[in-house]
Amino acid sequence: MTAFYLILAGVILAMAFHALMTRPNLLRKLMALNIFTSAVFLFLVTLARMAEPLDPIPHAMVLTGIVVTVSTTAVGLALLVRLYRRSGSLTLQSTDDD
Amino acid sequence: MMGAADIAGAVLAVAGVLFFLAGTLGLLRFPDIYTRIHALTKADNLGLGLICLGAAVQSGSLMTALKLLLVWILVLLAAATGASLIAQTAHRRGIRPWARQE
Amino acid sequence: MTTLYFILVGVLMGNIAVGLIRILRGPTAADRMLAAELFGTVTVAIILLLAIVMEKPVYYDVALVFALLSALAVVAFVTRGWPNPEPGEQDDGRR
Amino acid sequence: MAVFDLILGLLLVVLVWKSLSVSDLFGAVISFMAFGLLMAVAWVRLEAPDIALAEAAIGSGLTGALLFSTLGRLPHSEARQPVVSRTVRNGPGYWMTTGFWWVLAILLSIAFLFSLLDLQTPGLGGLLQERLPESGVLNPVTAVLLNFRSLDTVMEIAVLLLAVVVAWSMGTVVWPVKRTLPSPLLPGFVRLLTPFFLLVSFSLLWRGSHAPGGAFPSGAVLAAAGILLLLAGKTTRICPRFMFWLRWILAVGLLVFVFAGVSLMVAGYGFLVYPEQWAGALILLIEVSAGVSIGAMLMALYIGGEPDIHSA
Repeated sequence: MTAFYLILAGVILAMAFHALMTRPNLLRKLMALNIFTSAVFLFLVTLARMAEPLDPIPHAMVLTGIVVTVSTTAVGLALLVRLYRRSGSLTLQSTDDD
Repeated sequence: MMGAADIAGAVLAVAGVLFFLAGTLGLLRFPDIYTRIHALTKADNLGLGLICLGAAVQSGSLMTALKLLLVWILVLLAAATGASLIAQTAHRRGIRPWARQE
Repeated sequence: MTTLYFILVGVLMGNIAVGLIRILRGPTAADRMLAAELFGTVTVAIILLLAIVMEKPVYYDVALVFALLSALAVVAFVTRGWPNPEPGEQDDGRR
Repeated sequence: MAVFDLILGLLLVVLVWKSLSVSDLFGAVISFMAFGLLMAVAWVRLEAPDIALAEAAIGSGLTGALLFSTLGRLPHSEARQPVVSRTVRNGPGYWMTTGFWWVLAILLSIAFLFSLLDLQTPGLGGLLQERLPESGVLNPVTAVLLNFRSLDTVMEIAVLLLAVVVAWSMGTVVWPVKRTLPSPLLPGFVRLLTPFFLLVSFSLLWRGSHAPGGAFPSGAVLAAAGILLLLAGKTTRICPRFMFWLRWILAVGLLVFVFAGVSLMVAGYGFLVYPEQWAGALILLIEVSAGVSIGAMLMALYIGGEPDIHSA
């Protein structure tokens, strides 16, 4: 069962990484980043479950990680709204070709 | 091994899940937003209520039962108010209720 | 007994899977939000059933926090997230 | 049991796919929230109640509200756009690029999985159980967060505070403060609900010492209460006198934590190495101040800018 969750984490990780790299929309990038971190948390928690007895240290790490993720997301969203006010677009454009 | 409480809890849980099924069916098949809200609140209120009751019957501790009661009351409040808010806003935004066209 | 509960949890998961169709089809944002609300309640139910099966009353607290926070999602949607104006809402509300 | 895992996994993958590749941004956000809900089920399945609590409060609740509010601040035309615009999709090299990233993503996750193969940790769970009596609390996760690895937690609170500073440095709140309420029901509902939020928040904080809970879920529930009040028509404008106190509330968690660490150092122990007989009391003090601070900081992050000042 733990092997299944490890593979699941791997699949989600790959999907999120791909989306993070290829989606131009910044809101989507932020969601991809969130899902990416969730996949990493899934790795860690499954590892904790595999240990005998249950290892609570990854749990503490993940708890810290969740809070850091939400603060990153909030700052990212605030920046995104500012960017939209400034440029009228949700994508990052290179400054030289337009 | 199985006590009466366990059996009662299981029966209540099954009944609750049936309400969830009905709610999902309604959400899928009903024609407009207002009727879908109607279907959804059945799942929220009765389905979860029955499952909470089933869990409370099995827990055998008053504190846990009270906590489960609190869960149910909170979901009732949120579902009822949420349904009302969504319906009112939808109405104000001009989404017209479905009417049979003859 | 455990098997019965796992079947019930499986049925509830099936509910979520079917509810995804409503998210996909919409047509209005409110319909999608309704599906999300259903998911929230179903999740609470799943966690309650898992708590019974695993005999860990700790998870009732998780259900409690979920029940509290379900209000936040709906209110945030109605006051801030509802797209304005809704596309195609003027012609009719059906699909 | 295995069937349950399989369905959960499939649903998670479908939700990830939908939230990353549906053209309707609103539908994507809803799928993302549903993903958060199901992740909480996965945490319950993997016997991580602390994380399930945090995910319930932060992962689906606060992040969902944040995303909704961001969507609400963008015009609707932005919300329905193709994931990748047609010109890019038909342009040269699109499939090469996306294929390249796919290969890289799959390699990355395979590397991740293979790194586990020769990971020979027996797990620190046994050691932790042994040392738990010294920590002053009974919940192992709280013991790790606030005693054995408390430096990590100091840094985490510092990161949160830094995030608030960054958000405030971008100027004042950019959304219209006054909005028409959807219904007179809303303020009454929120008024009814606030005591419940406070009750659950305090109980989570208190339980943190012996059961799953603690400062983070507690702070998140507190922040949720604040956000609800905000959405129910309380303004983001505050009077300057309160601004002073607000800054202190935001900082008190970090200040108490650092102050405790430094005074322990002065007293001859290490930085944040608690003497055994005071450990419980110190952890409680730190946890209460951190909980209040975390609640205020998460709410400040939700507002997303420095509050407007109006002279009362």
